Amino acid sequence: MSFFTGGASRAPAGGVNPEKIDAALTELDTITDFYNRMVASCHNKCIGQRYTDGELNTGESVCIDRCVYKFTEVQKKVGEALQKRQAANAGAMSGL
Amino acid sequence: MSFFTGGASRAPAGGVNPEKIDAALTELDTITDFYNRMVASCHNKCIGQRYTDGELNTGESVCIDRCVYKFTEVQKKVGEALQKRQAANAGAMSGL
Amino acid sequence: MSFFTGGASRAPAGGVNPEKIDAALTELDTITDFYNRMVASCHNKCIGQRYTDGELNTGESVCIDRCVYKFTEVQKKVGEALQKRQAANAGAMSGL
Amino acid sequence: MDMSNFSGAEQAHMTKVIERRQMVDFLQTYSKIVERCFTSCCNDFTSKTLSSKEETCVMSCTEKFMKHSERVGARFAELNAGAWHYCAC
Amino acid sequence: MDMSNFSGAEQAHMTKVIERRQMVDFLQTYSKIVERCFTSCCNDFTSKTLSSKEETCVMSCTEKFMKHSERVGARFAELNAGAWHYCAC
Amino acid sequence: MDMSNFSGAEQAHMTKVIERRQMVDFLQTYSKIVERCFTSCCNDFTSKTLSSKEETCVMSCTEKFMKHSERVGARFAELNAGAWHYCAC
Repeated sequence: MSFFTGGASRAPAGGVNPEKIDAALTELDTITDFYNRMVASCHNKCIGQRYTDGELNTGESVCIDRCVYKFTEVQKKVGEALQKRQAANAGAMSGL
Repeated sequence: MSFFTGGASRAPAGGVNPEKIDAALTELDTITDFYNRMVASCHNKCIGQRYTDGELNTGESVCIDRCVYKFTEVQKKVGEALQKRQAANAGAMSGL
Repeated sequence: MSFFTGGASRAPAGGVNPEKIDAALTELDTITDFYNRMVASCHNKCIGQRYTDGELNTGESVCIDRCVYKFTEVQKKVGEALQKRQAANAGAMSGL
Repeated sequence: MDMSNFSGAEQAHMTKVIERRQMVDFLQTYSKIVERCFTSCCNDFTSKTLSSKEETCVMSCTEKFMKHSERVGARFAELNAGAWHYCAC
Repeated sequence: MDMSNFSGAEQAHMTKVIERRQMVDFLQTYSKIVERCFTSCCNDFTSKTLSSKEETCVMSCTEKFMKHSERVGARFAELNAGAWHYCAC
Repeated sequence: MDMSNFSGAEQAHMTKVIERRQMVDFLQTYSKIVERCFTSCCNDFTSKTLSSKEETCVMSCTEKFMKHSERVGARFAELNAGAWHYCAC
């Protein structure tokens, strides 16, 4: 992810600020990762394993809507908890 | 993945076309991803969880051969279905 | 991973040897990957699915310590086995 | 993602990068569908060809997965604005 | 990781790269916790809001995950020196 | 992968990139085997050392995984040519 920054900061081209690009890509990748986990988690919760036809039935559709909302709630709660933790012991986050 | 393209397209070196390299790497990564999922899926289907010796027995070997074939069939069917879908609603593919 | 090398080897900057950086990053990524799998595996083995409070109890703590040790033992054994294999049929490693 | 303070060159660069990311994402989705639908639908390895039952299952599974992920995407987009409390970006 | 033979420029570069990697790792950890705790704690989709029971579960799960991974990290760091028999680095 | 229209410089570049990718793939395979065989073989945490039964299991599991993935690779290579109906490459 930072390869780009590494390379580009030594050779900036035509008004492209590599730090900004890099931050935007981190944001993009983070959102994509969350979205992918949400798709997988809600599939596991809402979609049956028997595939007799390709339509979402009403129960599945309603479940998906609630699942997305609930997953997002969990995301907020976990984010708040991590922020509190990080404030408490700033700097001791990474396991490595 | 496109970092390389990004960087190199501003500084092409010695007859290396970054678009071609990038496309080749995407292909390589795609095949590797499929291969890895095939290894994991066929392991789950064919290899018992009791490890008494390191040899594949006949049942496991036959199962692996059929599994690879079937996995590839599924890949083709899914590919065709996605192509039909994409033709039907071109452009509305990505969830983001 | 090698994008960096690719780019930087054509434009080395201020005494940075891209091969060394690349090797160090591979090592970093490998250790991170092992650590992440260890965290997940030991969580599955040691932490119950009922979350009534946020503390590790004594049983869980002891289990984690042993789990990390045992996981590392497995890592060594697997490493030795792969080395023997690779020595036996050098070059025929990769499935692709 | 807020790109309002991006220069023209930066926006052009991001557009290119995002396009490629979307292609890679799409290929990974393809690959995940294959794995998931194979795992759910194929349990008979007495034959190497797909039975018609397995094939029907794979087709339904694929269609359903796409409809599912589109629905998740639509809901997610509605909620997304306020959701990123911990994004370091 | 042995960086003793790194030049000043190389060490500076690595420090920058490692810092960014750590941020990405952190974001992935965040994302994994959400997935794991959601999966363990949320099984009722008759409502879209988190019940107080689910919320308590998510908070405990998060706290426990962090304590778990810190403990694994501490043990791992103690053992790490001799562990990399097959590292190609 | 068709590299027939690649220049010498492009082929040289790809060879280098592929070599590194193979090393990274190999390290990931190593890591996956550890996770899988640990999960299958180690269930007793009353002791921190591997029992001889666990060790035998890990050795068999590793050997079997490698033979399995080589067999998958061989079959896959036979089928591969016609298989990529949806590859954007």
